[in-house]
Amino acid sequence: MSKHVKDLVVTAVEKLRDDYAVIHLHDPAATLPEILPGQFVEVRVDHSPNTFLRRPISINEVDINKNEFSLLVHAVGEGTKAMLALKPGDKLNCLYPLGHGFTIPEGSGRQLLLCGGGVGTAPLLYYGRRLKEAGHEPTFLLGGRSARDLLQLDQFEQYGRVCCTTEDGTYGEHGRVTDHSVLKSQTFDAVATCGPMPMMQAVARWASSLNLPCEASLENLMACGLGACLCCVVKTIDNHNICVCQDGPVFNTQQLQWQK
Amino acid sequence: MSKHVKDLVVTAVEKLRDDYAVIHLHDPAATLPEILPGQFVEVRVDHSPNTFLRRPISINEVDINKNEFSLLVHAVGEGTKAMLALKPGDKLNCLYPLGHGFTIPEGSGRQLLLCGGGVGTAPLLYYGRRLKEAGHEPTFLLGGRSARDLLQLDQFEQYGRVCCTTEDGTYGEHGRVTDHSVLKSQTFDAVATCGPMPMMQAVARWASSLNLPCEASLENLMACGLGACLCCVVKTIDNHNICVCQDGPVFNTQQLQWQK
Amino acid sequence: MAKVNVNIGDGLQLKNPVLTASGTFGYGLEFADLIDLGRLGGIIVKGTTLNPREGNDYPRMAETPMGMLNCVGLQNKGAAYFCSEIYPKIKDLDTNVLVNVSGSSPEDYAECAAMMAQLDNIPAIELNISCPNVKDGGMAFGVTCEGAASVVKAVRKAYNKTLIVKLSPNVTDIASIARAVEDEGADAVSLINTLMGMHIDIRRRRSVLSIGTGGLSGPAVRPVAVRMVWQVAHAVKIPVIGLGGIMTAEDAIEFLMAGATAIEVGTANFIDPCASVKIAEGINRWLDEQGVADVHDIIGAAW
Amino acid sequence: MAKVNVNIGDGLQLKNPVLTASGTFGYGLEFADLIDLGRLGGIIVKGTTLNPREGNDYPRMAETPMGMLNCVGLQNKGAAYFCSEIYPKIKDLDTNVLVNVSGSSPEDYAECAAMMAQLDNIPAIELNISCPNVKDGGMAFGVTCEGAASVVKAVRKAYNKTLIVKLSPNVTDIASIARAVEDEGADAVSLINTLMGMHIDIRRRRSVLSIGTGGLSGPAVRPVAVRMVWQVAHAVKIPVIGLGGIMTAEDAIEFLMAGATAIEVGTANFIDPCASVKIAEGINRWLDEQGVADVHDIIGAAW
Repeated sequence: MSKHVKDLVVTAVEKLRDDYAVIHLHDPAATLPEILPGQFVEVRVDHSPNTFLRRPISINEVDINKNEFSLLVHAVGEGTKAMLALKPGDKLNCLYPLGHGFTIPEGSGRQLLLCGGGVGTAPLLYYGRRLKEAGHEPTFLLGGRSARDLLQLDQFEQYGRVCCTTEDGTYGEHGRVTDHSVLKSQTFDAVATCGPMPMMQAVARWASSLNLPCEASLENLMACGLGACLCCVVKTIDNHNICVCQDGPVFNTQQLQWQK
Repeated sequence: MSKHVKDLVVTAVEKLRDDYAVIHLHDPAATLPEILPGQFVEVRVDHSPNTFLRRPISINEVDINKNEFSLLVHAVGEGTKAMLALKPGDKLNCLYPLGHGFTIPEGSGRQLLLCGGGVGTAPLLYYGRRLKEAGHEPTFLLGGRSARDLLQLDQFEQYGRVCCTTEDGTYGEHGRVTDHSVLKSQTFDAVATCGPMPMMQAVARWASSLNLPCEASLENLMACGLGACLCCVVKTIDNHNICVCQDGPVFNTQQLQWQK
Repeated sequence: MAKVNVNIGDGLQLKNPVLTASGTFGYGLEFADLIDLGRLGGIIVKGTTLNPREGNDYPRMAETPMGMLNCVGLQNKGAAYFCSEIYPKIKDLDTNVLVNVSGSSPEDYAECAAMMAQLDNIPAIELNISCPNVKDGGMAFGVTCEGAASVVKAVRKAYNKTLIVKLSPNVTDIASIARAVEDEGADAVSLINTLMGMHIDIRRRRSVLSIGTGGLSGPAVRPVAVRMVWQVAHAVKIPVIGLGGIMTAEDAIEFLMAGATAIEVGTANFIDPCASVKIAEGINRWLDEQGVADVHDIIGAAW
Repeated sequence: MAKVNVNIGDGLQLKNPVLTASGTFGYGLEFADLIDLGRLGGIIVKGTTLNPREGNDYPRMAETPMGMLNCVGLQNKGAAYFCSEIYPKIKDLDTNVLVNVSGSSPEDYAECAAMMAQLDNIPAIELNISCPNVKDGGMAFGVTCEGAASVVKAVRKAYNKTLIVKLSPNVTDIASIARAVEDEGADAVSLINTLMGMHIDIRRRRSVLSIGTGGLSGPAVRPVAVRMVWQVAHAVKIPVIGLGGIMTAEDAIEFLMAGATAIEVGTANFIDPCASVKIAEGINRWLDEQGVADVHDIIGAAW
């Protein structure tokens, strides 16, 4: 799976909210390489004087027919704000696909729980579709502070059951993802999670308590995305530092110290 | 004449050539202060990562009725290129009006020769209009490498006779401004010049040989535009360093060492 | 409204921690059209020497990535001119007016400082032992403990008001130099002066600046400045005044949290002449938003 | 086509003056998908120590204006692992492979260097006496002439191929340190390593980096790097390798004109993984456009 760095063409910027958008990127010149769910892109943001480094953004969906993929971007800093100001036809320099993805189990009919929060739901959409296409049955458990934080629900519903929690009770069950009744009412073969660290840790603890394999996708600060700068490290249970960009971003949570 | 710093609104960007444009700036909130011909603006260019300092740009024209002034901008670096990409409705942070202007003689009927080259012709347009309105008779002597370098000729023609030279002979007389026949065929009471340093020096030498007062507008590298940083200095004949931004940009050339 | 006044030694009360840096704000009057000088903690007027100096030849500046180089070289009309011509115009400003003093020998510095001591409305001077742009402009003093101590010792005898010493970052161990000037009786240190740099115009195959090298300032140097303020604030007991690439209130707060009691706004004045006042207001607003009652509560908060 | 090959000492021939800086390019293999490594003068693989090191805790980086801070802290699997596991994979690359060697005592450095001397296809090492991110990582050696000389002396006895010494910019007088390592037999010096800096997260009221301070790199530091290359190139006779914020061919040419014989591309590799090759091509193109027949004709051209 070779890496590429090139200017992709923005074909659409779908605003989901004032501060969230899905940016569709097309390669007009060559067929996109194989992209696995959970992999990410390092985006170079020009015209933003305070944005020096690339921004790692996980891949939200891939459309082979259109030869494009999309990124779900939350405008929090100057770099991501500049990305939300992109217009169709603009170019965006991308380094992709990076890292290792989520596991798609052998066989079929596996029940997988995909837990996401915030912009961390992004890779779960593509992962869910790939799971469904492989004959598995993903359940999406998506959490937010409020109803407006739950994004792309109609798209998730195409691929499996969608359960939601909100901290203010404005949508789905009241509470956090680990409070949701589906955790008791349904049994799962494996768990995947992406979102805020406390959420992922809670999900991993719950999975561990049931001896379920659990994969988490981490979002450490990083520079190169290629395993060269060694900035994005996470500690393994045997006390080694490994790179989120290259050894992850998806890890079996049993591998990591932070689960404890 | 107090100074202001504020976001002005771009009302039009008239492209004169690929790399030249007249940018019209309007103050929607307050009446523009009095602006003298030869004064300049320090423009802050956002969204240009390599443009840290403001860019000094001389004022091309003032339209009191529209409460706007205009800048003739030559896109040579990233800052000026970013300015040419402005669209009507965009804001541009400006510090203005700065420096001292050209002299408008007492009385009326004076014959003034205004010699310009390149983007240095910019302040001569507004100066020419003000001279004409004061009852004087400006003659414009404009030089360029080629016909395409001569800008705004139709506007200059409204205010006085326009004489041109080109180095390749494609428009006006062949040669440099100081070769033009008008210097012999007509007599002048005073001279003003703005443009490349060798041109201004040649004009000043010619004026000096006829004992004509000559004013030149300088374009030194500067930071603050307010006389604080002391970066834009020029040497006087008595060997002092004075600021182009505050003591100029218009100087009587007899004051300066570079004339020699 | 949070309390934002701070003291530098016994003799200098600032209504807020924001000063303007020497050489970036003229004599303050250049900015009077644009901002209310009374909203600043103080202004530090441009480097003054005993005798007039013409400074270096043009070009004196170059733009660099998020910064600028300058080699002005202490152009000023001398201490006597300052006292007779400038001081009367600025002595009644509604803010503290400090003078930055440079020299080429300890005696020089002391004589110039003694003249400033006579001016009632100048509560403090900032001793520039770190100008990188003139051969005899103090950086030779500022890069060794002995040199720095010798200047402070001479000036301390001649000057009994608040004495701030501006330190050079072009050194291996800025903390030990800070301790050396503290030991000689300095009331405060300010840092950083500019980092020595160079920019070559490859088309002309020569340095852009007339004297080759210049001093680098602006946001580019801010991480170095924050680190040095942190190191010096841990090393001395006297107040530290932080500067180096402060453009916003958030940047200023970073220096306060590193251990600075006050800050100076320098190059930002060239980008936005209102920067200093906006920073003073922004500090206030930030403290209020965070529920911090007194700016002292965040000084050194990151230790 | 201009001649662009340069030699560093007798033992290192570069097909062009572009090297990749240690710690920014992994072992080169990480970039092999994206660029043709054969178009580089050489690659300097990441800092290697005698024994394995885990480096510092996360977070290890912070973005700053036109730059970044890092405090990786020499994470590597040790010299033996490098020799047995990495070297076989990179020894036949169509470019020079150099190893950056770090240590915590002269003996340490020498032992690690001796292991590298056994590797036929490693023509040179770069001695890192300037890592600001580990207490025992060499910066203590790199900031005094005596310390720097002691390491070079020990290594010179154990290593007879091309020895490059990477200098710290966090010093008062980098030229004298360069002379000290030249006197002990270094074949070349490379500079600058990172400037020590800090960035405070004001919301969390603490330094962003796990160990407080880190090393600043990127365009922000380029003016300081050019100035130091200029100073060192005037002070020593051995070749100088310049680095610090080189993003484009024009930046690289600035260092060559300041007196560098070759350059290293560092942080730029993070922004554009193709930067090093683009810079090598860009130097060639610029020389051709300017009618310069040999890159040596512009080395020191701004003196």
